[in-house]
Amino acid sequence: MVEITLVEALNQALAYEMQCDPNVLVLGEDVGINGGVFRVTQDLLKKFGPDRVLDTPLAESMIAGMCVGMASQGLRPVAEFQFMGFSYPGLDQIINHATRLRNRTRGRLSCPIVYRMPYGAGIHAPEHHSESTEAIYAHIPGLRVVIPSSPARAYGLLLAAIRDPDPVIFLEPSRLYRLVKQAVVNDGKALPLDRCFKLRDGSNVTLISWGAMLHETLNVAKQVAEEGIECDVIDVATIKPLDRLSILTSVEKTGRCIIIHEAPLNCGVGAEIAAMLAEQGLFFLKAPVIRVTGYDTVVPYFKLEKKYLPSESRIKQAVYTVMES
Amino acid sequence: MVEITLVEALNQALAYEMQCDPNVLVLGEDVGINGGVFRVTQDLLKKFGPDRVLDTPLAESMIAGMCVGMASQGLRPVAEFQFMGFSYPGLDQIINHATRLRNRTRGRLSCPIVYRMPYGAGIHAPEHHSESTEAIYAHIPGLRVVIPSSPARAYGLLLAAIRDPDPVIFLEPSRLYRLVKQAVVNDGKALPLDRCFKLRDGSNVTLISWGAMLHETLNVAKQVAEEGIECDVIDVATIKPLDRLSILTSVEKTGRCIIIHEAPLNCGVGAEIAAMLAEQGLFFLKAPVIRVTGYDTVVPYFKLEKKYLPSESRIKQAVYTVMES
Amino acid sequence: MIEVAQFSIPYYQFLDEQARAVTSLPGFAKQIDTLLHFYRLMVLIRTFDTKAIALQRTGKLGTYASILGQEAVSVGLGHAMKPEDVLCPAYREYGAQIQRGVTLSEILLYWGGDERGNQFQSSHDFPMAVPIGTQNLHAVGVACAFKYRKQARVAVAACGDGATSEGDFYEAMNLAGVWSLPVVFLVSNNQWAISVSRDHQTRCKTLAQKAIAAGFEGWQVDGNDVIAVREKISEALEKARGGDGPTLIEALTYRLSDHTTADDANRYRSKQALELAYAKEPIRRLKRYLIEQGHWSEEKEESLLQLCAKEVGQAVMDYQSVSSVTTDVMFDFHFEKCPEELEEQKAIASGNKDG
Amino acid sequence: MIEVAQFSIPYYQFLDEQARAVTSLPGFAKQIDTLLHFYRLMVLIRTFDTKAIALQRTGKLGTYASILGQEAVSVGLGHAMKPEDVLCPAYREYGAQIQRGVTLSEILLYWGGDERGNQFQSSHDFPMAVPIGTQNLHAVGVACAFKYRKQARVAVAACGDGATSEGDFYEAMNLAGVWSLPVVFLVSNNQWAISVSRDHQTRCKTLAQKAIAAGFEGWQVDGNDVIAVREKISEALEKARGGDGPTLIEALTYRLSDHTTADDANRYRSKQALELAYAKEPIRRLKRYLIEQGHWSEEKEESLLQLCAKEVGQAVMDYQSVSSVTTDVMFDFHFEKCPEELEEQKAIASGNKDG
Ligand SMILES: Cc1ncc(C[n+]2csc(CCOP(=O)(O)OP(=O)(O)O)c2C)c(N)n1
Ligand SMILES: Cc1ncc(C[n+]2csc(CCOP(=O)(O)OP(=O)(O)O)c2C)c(N)n1
Ligand SMILES: [Mg+2]
Ligand SMILES: [Mg+2]
Repeated sequence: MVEITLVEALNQALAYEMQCDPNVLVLGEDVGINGGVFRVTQDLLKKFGPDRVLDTPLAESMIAGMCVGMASQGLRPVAEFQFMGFSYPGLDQIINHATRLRNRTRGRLSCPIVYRMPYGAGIHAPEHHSESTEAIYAHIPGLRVVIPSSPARAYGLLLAAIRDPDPVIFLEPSRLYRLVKQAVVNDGKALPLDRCFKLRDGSNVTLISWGAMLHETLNVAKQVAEEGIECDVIDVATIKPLDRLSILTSVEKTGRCIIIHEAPLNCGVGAEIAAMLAEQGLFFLKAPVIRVTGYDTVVPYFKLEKKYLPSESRIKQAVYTVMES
Repeated sequence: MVEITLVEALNQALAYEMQCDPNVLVLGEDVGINGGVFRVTQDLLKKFGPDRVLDTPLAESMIAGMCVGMASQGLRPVAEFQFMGFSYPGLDQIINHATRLRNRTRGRLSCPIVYRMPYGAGIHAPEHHSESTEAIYAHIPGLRVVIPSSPARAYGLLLAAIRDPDPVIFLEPSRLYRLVKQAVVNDGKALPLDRCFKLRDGSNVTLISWGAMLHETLNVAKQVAEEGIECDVIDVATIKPLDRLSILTSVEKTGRCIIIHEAPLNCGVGAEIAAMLAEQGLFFLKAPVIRVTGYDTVVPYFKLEKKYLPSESRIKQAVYTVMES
Repeated sequence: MIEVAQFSIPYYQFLDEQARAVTSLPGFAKQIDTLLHFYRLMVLIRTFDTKAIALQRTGKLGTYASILGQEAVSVGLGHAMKPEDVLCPAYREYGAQIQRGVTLSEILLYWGGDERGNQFQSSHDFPMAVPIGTQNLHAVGVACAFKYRKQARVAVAACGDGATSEGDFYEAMNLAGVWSLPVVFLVSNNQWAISVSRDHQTRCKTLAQKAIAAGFEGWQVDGNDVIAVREKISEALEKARGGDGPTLIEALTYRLSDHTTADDANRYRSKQALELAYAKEPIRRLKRYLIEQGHWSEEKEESLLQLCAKEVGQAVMDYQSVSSVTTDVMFDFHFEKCPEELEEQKAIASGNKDG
Repeated sequence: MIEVAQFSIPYYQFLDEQARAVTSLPGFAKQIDTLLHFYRLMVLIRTFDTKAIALQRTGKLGTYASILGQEAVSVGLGHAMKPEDVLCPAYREYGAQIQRGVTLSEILLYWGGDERGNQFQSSHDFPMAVPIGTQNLHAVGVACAFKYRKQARVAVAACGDGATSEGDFYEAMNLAGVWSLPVVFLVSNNQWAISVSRDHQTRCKTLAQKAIAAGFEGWQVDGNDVIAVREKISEALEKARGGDGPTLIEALTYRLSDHTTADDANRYRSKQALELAYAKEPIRRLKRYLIEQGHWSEEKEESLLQLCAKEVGQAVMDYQSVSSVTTDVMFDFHFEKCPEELEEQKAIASGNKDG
């Protein structure tokens, strides 16, 4: 079986579902003839034609809001925001309408929409191309927020997101788009949208992360294993709703928990996980929880972006710290 | 000294600072002749004229973005979003520009802006008039987020916000606008923007809240005091940056902490406080932290809004629960 | 210098302020039954409006947005649309809504703080949109679906003059233009956005001309002339239905009431302006025309008012006898399948006795 | 039906594609030194552009947005503005920026991923705006400040054709119109927004007509004719300065390069379209005019190219010899006074050795 990148896996999932379901439409800026600035929608225009692959004018509130109208008629729009940093003009339509239409009409109208966007730092891009504001989306009632971290999970989770009857924010770690290749069976099998993935088993420390930071997290787990520290590594994947049980089970076992994300610390999704532990896992904890995160600053221009991202040494240091307690 | 409402206190602070500083301008929808839909800007047009009290067209991104331009020229715009639920079209300008201009230009241009808005449920209003999404703002680097809970604090904190050299989100609990009156000295004295306020002293449980929920929180503290449970009650007031020291000091003393907010639980500001305790206060905690919050749903239409808001009985139940550990 | 583009904005009126036909009436308006139908609907809506305000004043309804003065726009709109079209309204289109299956009691439920007011037992339209201007984008999305499915249906976005300042309004029009979508944008220019007058909202001579920015036609109609409203909206609908793209219609009318029951227009609106506006209002105009044509009388009026009062009374009773709700409904409609964490919260809410 | 409003859009050109004066030139253009100045600036910018792309290709610069083909718009703009005016540009206005105190090495620093590129040692303008269209609102805010202080200054917002689809563009224009603000909106219509062509962006015949939606004038100019650009922007600036409000200027030009160095225009743009566009490009046109007027020669060209190469070479050296930064700068400029929590994080960052 050929190994494919995360970009290709997303492309396959889109093509698969468009093939199966004529209600699935792809839209966004440059998604058509250009195939998306990262090529996630490559060749979809050729395969499915301009009625189903729509190059929109440059307006994100429009993209977000027209999806609500489309979805209310039973279509399943998969919209792309070109970068997470450009998704904010769409927030109003997402918060005030996409997430509410079903509830507001007591189920009469609904919004099976996927809002896709590349996110995260580390690709040497200009300002606004390195955002990680998943916490904003995760706080909004009525949304699911999903982040794949491998080609196979990208494939299965995107299929699940498209098939989900409600709005899903689908965040694609741009740093991973072409970083790793993996064999992915193009069989249309979706993955669950409410489960974490265990990427490594260990009994000493639980490392929790998502998206591109799993790369560093797994590296650290490997490194400390050589020193005899065994890590449970959890890819949260769906950060909302959170699979609390998997997290609690792991922390009950290890008694130690480190949460790693590249978004700023303050009110990040790491806070929710740590809070959940303070509420439901307090008596398992042998050591204070540690969050290793981006700083509470904007992501600096790319000269310093690597200094912004949580480094392996910061993660490793956290492992040593919790092991000392 | 006459006692005044929170609305009147805000109005006095605005008038005071406009009097002192010709760079302070007030703008927003209906802030002029109408004096704001809650009358916070009442009579300012009469006192300071249409050059300084600007009724804008109906466009929130515009309100947010024009402030950036004004502020870059040394003005100090105090903008009103009519309700928090209508502030979202302004998020893009706030996230991508207001919070970044100083950093982006290495200090050359800056944004001394106050974005005011009523927030919170409980006033029997239509949909979108009951939002509590302070966590979204608190997650954004470069912002200060301030919430007064009494006329005196409203006065002092708004003055501080206007004088602050950087952007401040100023959230006004609409439920408190006219609920209580208090004597406020109109002396232009600001309150600090990085300190909690201790509203009640007690050694058994720390109750942490902000905004309108302090009303119920204080009631519960009073009620349980009669049963011999003494609560430390903290008004966080500035939810970003968080006064961690005051919170830790209190929890170190009591060993028990309950956080009360009306925003949804998931990734709310309560998560940040609980996470901070899991990191820095773990060994003080005699009982799991409890968050008593709004549900992870949109605020229902007003027939049920009281059922949405954390009730005194839910808070009281939490007190009993932590006291049992 | 050469001129590379020219535009003009037409204005349409059939019945002037004195109820005189200023030009020959369109076909439908020659059938007196149609005009009587319009008249009855407008009076029904006004009766309802008065009652709703009374309910609010006596604590039996929440904040309510009055349609007083704008009945012709709304009734004309509702009559022009076909059942299979989709309406994305703001919160002042009761006249259209009731012709499209929404009941008066649902409207009361909505303002009574109950989501069941949007459940619409017999309408597939969007509920009222509160965030100003946002529904324009829903309408273009709906229109996209119609176009994709090659259905001969049209989406209508209705908004106010204030809404024309919001980015969403322009973004929606721009998309509708470039994709030639089957959509009609209707602006009820009632001269006010709460306290901000039309002239403080924009420097445009007409709001209709905003369509020029999107490359399609904008028309101005006398929004107090129900015939003009009905005729031009029909025309725009059929144009859209036939694949000839969108139209923006500005209906000139006046908000004779406060913005909502939470507002006091005396703070910002002169008595004189109000008087002038009352002289142009739509019900009186049509009544005068009908009387002059020999089709209406004070007797008929009397019995119509009784009928309307009865119908509104029934709606109020339906509204007040609606079943009570439990806290479960806060959770049951958020997702098709309620996530675990919400199920837990649902249990907490239903166990919570106070609040 | 009566017509209630009429509009038209003028188009201005002085030098046509064959470098023929199609009408009598404005005063400044009769001074050959001014035209030579324009020419030198355009060539400098093009030299810089070529170099920047080369730097990117060799890994010495990040993603870079080329100005190839749009030099006339930018140079004309920069020349028309007064020093006390404020420019709120997008990311393709190097020709204006360098006339307003921004150095070539600052522009390189910016694309080199260093915020010091926005620090502007000798300009008070806004830095480049990346989120499309957002700067239009900054310009109206700046204009508000000028108006409030009764200063005879003008704010200029420069954006692309794609930006005219964003709500912010319209919201800014609407405010500028209704408050009659001293602001000029300049749209560099280079026919593309990445892969989306002008005709897929909007159905408007001209982008200039979008001003009609805000109640003020829109003009179209030949953006490859630096004389037209300079003349009409000056006129709009003086109009604004004199208190007569905003103008929208659409400059018709063409993006001869890829969107940025991260793009490959061959995926979506035909060779033929590019060839046609090259025939109209601004530098060749002015050169031909200067030669025909006897003011330019290949010798002069040769020495100009050498001068430009030297100046650009110096900028590259300045760029490459900039002092290195520590992680402290991530924290030091966020707030005037760094909050405690950030101080702690600053210490963590500076102690962190890898990453
Ligand atoms: C985005 C947004 N901002 C502010 C408000 C508050 N608000 C409610 S109605 C209104 C005025 C609307 O004016 P217009 O569009 O003319 O409609 P009208 O009320 O006159 O029918 C405002 C500002 C809102 N609902 N939504
Ligand atoms: C709000 C926003 N959405 C998307 C992008 C990504 N993007 C960068 S440039 C561009 C096209 C801009 O086109 P135009 O306004 O014509 O300017 P040009 O690049 O042609 O100069 C897009 C979509 C962005 N920077 N900002
Ligand atoms: Mg209005
Ligand atoms: Mg362009």
